[in-house]
Amino acid sequence: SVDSGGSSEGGAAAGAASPAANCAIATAADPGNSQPADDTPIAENAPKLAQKDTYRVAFSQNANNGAWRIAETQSMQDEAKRLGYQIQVTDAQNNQSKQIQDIRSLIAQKPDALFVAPMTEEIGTVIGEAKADGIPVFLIDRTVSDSQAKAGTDYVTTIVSDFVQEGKRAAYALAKATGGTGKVIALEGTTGSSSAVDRKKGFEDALKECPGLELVATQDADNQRARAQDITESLLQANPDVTAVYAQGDDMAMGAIAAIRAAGKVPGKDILVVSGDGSKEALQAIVDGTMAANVECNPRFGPKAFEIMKQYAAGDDVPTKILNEDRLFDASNAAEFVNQAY
Amino acid sequence: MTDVTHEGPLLEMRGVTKSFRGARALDDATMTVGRNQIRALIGQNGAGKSTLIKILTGVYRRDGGEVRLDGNAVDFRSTADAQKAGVVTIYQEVNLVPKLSVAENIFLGRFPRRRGFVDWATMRSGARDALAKLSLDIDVTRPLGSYRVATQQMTAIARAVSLEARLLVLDEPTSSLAEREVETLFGVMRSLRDSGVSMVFVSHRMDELYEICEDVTVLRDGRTVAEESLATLNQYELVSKMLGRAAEQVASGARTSARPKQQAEPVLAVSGAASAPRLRDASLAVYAGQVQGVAGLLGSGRSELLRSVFGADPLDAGEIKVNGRTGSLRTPGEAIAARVAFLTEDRRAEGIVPHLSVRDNLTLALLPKLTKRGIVDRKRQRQIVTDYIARLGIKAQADQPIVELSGGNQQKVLLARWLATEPAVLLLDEPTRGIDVSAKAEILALVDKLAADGMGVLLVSSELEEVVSACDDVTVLRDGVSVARVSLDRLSEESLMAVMASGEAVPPSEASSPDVPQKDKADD
Amino acid sequence: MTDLATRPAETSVLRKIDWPTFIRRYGAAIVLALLVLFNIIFTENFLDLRNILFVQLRQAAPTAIVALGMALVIATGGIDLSVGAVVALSGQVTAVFLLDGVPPLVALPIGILVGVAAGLFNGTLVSRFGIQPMIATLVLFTAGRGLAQVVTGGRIQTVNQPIVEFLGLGVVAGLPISVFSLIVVTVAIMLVTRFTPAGTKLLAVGGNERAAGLVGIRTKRVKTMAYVVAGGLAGFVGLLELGRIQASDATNAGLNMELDAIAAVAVAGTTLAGGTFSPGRTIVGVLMLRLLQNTLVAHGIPREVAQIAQGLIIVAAIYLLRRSRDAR
Amino acid sequence: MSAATADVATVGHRLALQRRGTVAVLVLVVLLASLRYGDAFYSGINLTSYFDDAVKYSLIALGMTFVIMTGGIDLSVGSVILLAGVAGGLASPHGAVVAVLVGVGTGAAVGAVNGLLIAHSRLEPFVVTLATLLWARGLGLQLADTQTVVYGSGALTSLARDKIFGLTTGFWLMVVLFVIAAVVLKFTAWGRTVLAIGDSEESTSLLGVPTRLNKFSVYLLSGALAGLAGVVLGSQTGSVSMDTGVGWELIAVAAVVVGGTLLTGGVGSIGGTLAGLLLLQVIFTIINFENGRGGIEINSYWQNVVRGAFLLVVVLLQTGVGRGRKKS
Ligand SMILES: Nc1ncnc2c1ncn2[C@@H]1O[C@H](COP(=O)(O)OP(=O)(O)OP(=O)(O)O)[C@@H](O)[C@H]1O
Ligand SMILES: Nc1ncnc2c1ncn2[C@@H]1O[C@H](COP(=O)(O)OP(=O)(O)OP(=O)(O)O)[C@@H](O)[C@H]1O
Ligand SMILES: [Mg+2]
Ligand SMILES: [Mg+2]
Repeated sequence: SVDSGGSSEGGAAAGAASPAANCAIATAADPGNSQPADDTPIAENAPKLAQKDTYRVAFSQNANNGAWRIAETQSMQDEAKRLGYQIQVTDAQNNQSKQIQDIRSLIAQKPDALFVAPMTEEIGTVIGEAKADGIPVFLIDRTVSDSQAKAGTDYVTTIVSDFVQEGKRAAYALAKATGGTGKVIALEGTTGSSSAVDRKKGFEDALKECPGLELVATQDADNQRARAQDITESLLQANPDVTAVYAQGDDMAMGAIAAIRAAGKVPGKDILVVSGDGSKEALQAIVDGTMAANVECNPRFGPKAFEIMKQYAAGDDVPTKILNEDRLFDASNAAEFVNQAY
Repeated sequence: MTDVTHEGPLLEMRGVTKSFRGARALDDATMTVGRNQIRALIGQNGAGKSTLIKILTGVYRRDGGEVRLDGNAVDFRSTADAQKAGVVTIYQEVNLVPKLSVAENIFLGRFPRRRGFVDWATMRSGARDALAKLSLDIDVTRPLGSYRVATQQMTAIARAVSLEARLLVLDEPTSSLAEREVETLFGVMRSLRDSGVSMVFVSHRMDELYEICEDVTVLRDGRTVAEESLATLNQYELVSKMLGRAAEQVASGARTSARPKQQAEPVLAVSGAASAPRLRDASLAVYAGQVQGVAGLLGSGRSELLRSVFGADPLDAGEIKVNGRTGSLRTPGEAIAARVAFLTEDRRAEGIVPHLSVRDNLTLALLPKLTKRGIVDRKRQRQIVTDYIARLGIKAQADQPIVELSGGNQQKVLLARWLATEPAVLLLDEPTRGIDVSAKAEILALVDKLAADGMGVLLVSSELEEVVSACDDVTVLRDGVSVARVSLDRLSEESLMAVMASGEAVPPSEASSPDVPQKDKADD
Repeated sequence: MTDLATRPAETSVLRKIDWPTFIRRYGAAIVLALLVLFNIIFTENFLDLRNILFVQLRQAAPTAIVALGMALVIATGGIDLSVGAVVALSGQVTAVFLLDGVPPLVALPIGILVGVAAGLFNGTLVSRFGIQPMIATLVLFTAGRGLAQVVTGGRIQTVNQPIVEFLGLGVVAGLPISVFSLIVVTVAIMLVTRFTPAGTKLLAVGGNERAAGLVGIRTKRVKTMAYVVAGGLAGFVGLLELGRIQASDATNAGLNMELDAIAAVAVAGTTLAGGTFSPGRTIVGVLMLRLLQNTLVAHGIPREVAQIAQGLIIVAAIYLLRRSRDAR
Repeated sequence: MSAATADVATVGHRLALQRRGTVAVLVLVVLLASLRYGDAFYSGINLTSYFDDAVKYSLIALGMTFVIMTGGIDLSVGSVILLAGVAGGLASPHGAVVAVLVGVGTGAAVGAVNGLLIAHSRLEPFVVTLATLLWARGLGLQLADTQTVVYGSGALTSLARDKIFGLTTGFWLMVVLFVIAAVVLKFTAWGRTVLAIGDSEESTSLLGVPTRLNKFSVYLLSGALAGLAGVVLGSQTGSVSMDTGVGWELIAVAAVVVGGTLLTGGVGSIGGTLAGLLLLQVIFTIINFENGRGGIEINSYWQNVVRGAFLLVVVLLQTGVGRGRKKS
């Protein structure tokens, strides 16, 4: 959804890796966060929100397992509590149609505002139903497809990370860590989820600029630690010359590291691991030297989400798409952030 | 007389062979059924009667041989195929659908319809009509399974009769029927024959064959050894053909003399036993060395009496003493520990564990005794099994799944299962149901010997002849109440029948029986 | 009684090689052998002892242990959908206790006890209350994983303790601990079912419950025991899974393991109707399905295609078995 | 014979009571809920959402009812919803009718494969449909290229939102299909034969009733209904995501059993299935409302526990009813 054009802007190269022939991105700097397009419109036609001292809000979470989602839910709840708002949370348990039903039953209870972390991009129709009932909707961490619900009209705005960019940054980090040569295996998150699809796209596109890095296998590990471990074991056995692993999520990365160990190799030395999410465990792994780099995908949406809600209630301009700032962690800064990580 | 009209026979089966896993069940079997004829098909248990029938109707595929109906070669693929050609079969075990209503059972596969929908009213009245032909008047909307076995069997017959067959095959339809019902069935069979239907009739009761059949096909070890008119063959010759040896060798089931009580105290004493819903107040005593009979009409509660003695059904009231010790047996385990054994009447549903081997089936009740410090003594187990297979003449291998045995041999294995526990009291519920004449005689001889060796036997049988010839003393049950005792000196089929049917209880001591001929021999 | 001698020797002589029986016995083993052969030729380093023991067998062992329990339950004519959830629950509970500083000697047995309790619960519902096994075990299938998540708040709990490391990476007698456990469990089950009355009782109850009751077997107890053993084994596997990722993952531990186990029992030629039990073939079934999966992964087949292949192989396997049953 | 005879006599009665019990509990739960949550519980959007959500489960439960009545089971329905939903979605640009036909056709095709293997090759339903669960999902994922499939037909999506007498077309579709099914079961030879097969397949075929076609058609129907459910889901939500249908087969099985259909076949009720489903689904709505009260929040992990417990209570109540009868 966001162009990955503006690649090498800003930032100094860390210069740790030896420049490899044939790999344009091995020496390039981290491409950083993508910027929202300048012409992002302002939400004007969505249901209005009255200014009040306290609000009754609802949050439809799509699944509440795994550290990341739990941190996200927690952040929403904590922030609501801090502000003295009443918040109602539902958990769709990884089931799109349950989320649709959840949202409908939330709408039935007429909250002041509705936050939704969509399971997939295709739950837009029910967002339209909220509009019909005059409830402003704020999407977080994923968006919904344009054909079903219009930003600024059916819902106020969407606060997301740019997953394509995350994949791309991971590729840069990997190229840098490996010096631009080696064989790579990739572990993907839940089949069909936009994060998995987009990270894969960003990663593979960027990797094209580095023919020295050969992607020898890609497998769906479903964001599961044990599954990632089994798969990595099998892949390492069939491809003993693999030198790097890209895991889209930290849980899978931890599984991969365990598999590398079980195969009698040293993670961080024989095989480099790059991952995305920015969990405490992953940052600790960087500190310990078992992980090379990690592209953050910050789950703590609470403060930002409520801030934007308040702005919207106050009648301030709210753009229809707001991008999260994500950091890149590597050996240079992991120790500094590990205690703040979720 | 085999009536060979110029049109030729209705059915001809020639040179039929069939093997199950390399074991020959049929080997050059032949059967010819003429028109307007009732043909008996007989043979020992496992001779291949049911297999031959199932090959005729396509349940099994034959390995070789030919089947001609009306002179045309046929090869039915299923019962449905056979039915379309007018061949209707009542298979050996009651084969109906218990949870559906009686009416549906009769019309399954050919429901009367109105505008495409099942016409329940027509179906119900049709079912009532079909049953009325068999003098049966029951609620046809109730599930079939809620009726007793005999009624179910009659329903199966009603269904078959109403199918308007040209050839009706009845595989042991009478094994669970009482005499009156058998008579009704024979009446219907006769009128069917008069209206042009041919029939094949299988039964192990010789007198039934002579009563209803004209001709007979005798199978032995899967081969047809005779196809003759019954008129030219007396019962002695027939049994000899069936067995392949002189019939004298058939052991006589009747004991030779009165058996003395071996102890003054009964090994089993039941007083006032009641078990809802059928058993209300039953008392009797079984002495070591004697065979105590229980007689009664179907549904009089005989099986329930045995079951509650054995702890298989809960006892609501009454007292049971085994070897003088009171305390009811609450579970079969307790009963077995007290050396009581119980051979069930329903071999298939309560007896065999189909896919277990003969060995395991035979030693199932013996397991606790075979176990030393938690380990099963396999060597002793093998010995015991070999021993019983030889002693009872069971035609099977020890490691064969029991389901592959013919009914009679299964029954012997089950009997062996209980004998192996060396019981003090043996409860036998219809032990010879579906058993061929020679096996029946063997089993009765065995019972005689067991009693002589000191066992107390309690025998339930619907065949009065059997009761009369095997028992020392008979308790008569009616509506769950033990109404009379008939002791050896007054024991006869007639006297039993009279007591079973008469309305009032006869005081045990002065049961005035009309006449007391000493036990007449089996072949009357 | 005399004419046993006059019978044709129908059963003994005519049995040459009984192919149908052969296929039924060794069908899964044949497929397994073919897969092994394929891998030897086409997969690098397959024959490496380390790969065989520490990748292939180790990955299969937990499912195999669960499948043995499942086979016991299936032998009684039941089914246990809850084993996967029980794996998760046992791992969670143990992890929480360990993290609370409870000594491993206490915490690990508690994990197994959780499984035993779950089995007792299932067994009681099935045998005392007469609830149909699928529904009875569906209760814990649903609630068990939920409870596991409640225990740890849905978070993955990393447990960095030597005992957990040992459960995951430990080597006993040159074997990964899970493989070693599988061998111990298999031998134990084989011994018990062969030499004690338990095996016959189990098959009798599964083959004809009423008949079993009438020969004095306490059928309810036998059935309950089957669920208890299955639960206990699942509890134990919960510990292995905890060790494997050095962490407890309520959401994913043991996920779909019940289906893997049932599929393995089925391709081993066991009928789900009850009355048959074969520990050896069950393990072969697990190995076969697992190796199939690993082969597909190792050769870069995407998961969705792999699923198609798995489904088709299972159908093919049971089709062959069926044919062999019919052919007799 | 005695035990079996007694069983048959009471089993029909018990299940009839169970059915009434299910309806009674449903009514009770709804009454209590409306007392507690007031008008919002009855609000259009809540009812719409409740019934709309129930439609897809009810369709697979309906097919499942017939399958279970024959003594079988269809574990593949969840995957078929995905596959058919995807197929329907891909076809949706060609119009609503095409989408429905393609979806139902796809489901029916998968059902036919199940039916052939089960009825014709006589393989065990549990295993066959377990295998289909795998390959049909794989095929669905493959067909969709693992991406959510969007329903392009506006006609279909707006049809799904249209209301008749205040309730959506989905609701009416459900009602109509259940009424038809009830009539079919009671008043067609096909329906009666389904029950006969479930009671005793061997007997039924020995009575000269061809059973294969009937059995085949039951799986065909189940597949077709699951296919329809896939398209309904797609048009209700505008898309079919890749998580669709995971574990739904067990929701359907639970609904069927709670509705008074015996898993062993032979006895069944169409209305009971609907009541059972609505009962098991109402718990979701209640949990969501309960969270809205702001009191003790039912943590999402507890939801599965509550659902499992709810299933347990319902089933135990039913066996309690059954036992009470038996004693008298
Ligand atoms: N399905 C089967 N599998 C293996 N063997 C079988 C099977 N059916 C029958 N047999 C064997 O075939 C032989 C003939 O059996 P069949 O049932 O035809 O005997 P039968 O004459 O009807 O005996 P009965 O009087 O006891 O009914 C027996 O040895 C039996 O063990
Ligand atoms: N009138 C009846 N209506 C329904 N079922 C009956 C009836 N009579 C008997 N039965 C059933 O038949 C079976 C046998 O009955 P019971 O044990 O009381 O009598 P029995 O004298 O042993 O008869 P049988 O010779 O049929 O075994 C029981 O299971 C009983 O439920
Ligand atoms: Mg026979
Ligand atoms: Mg009886």
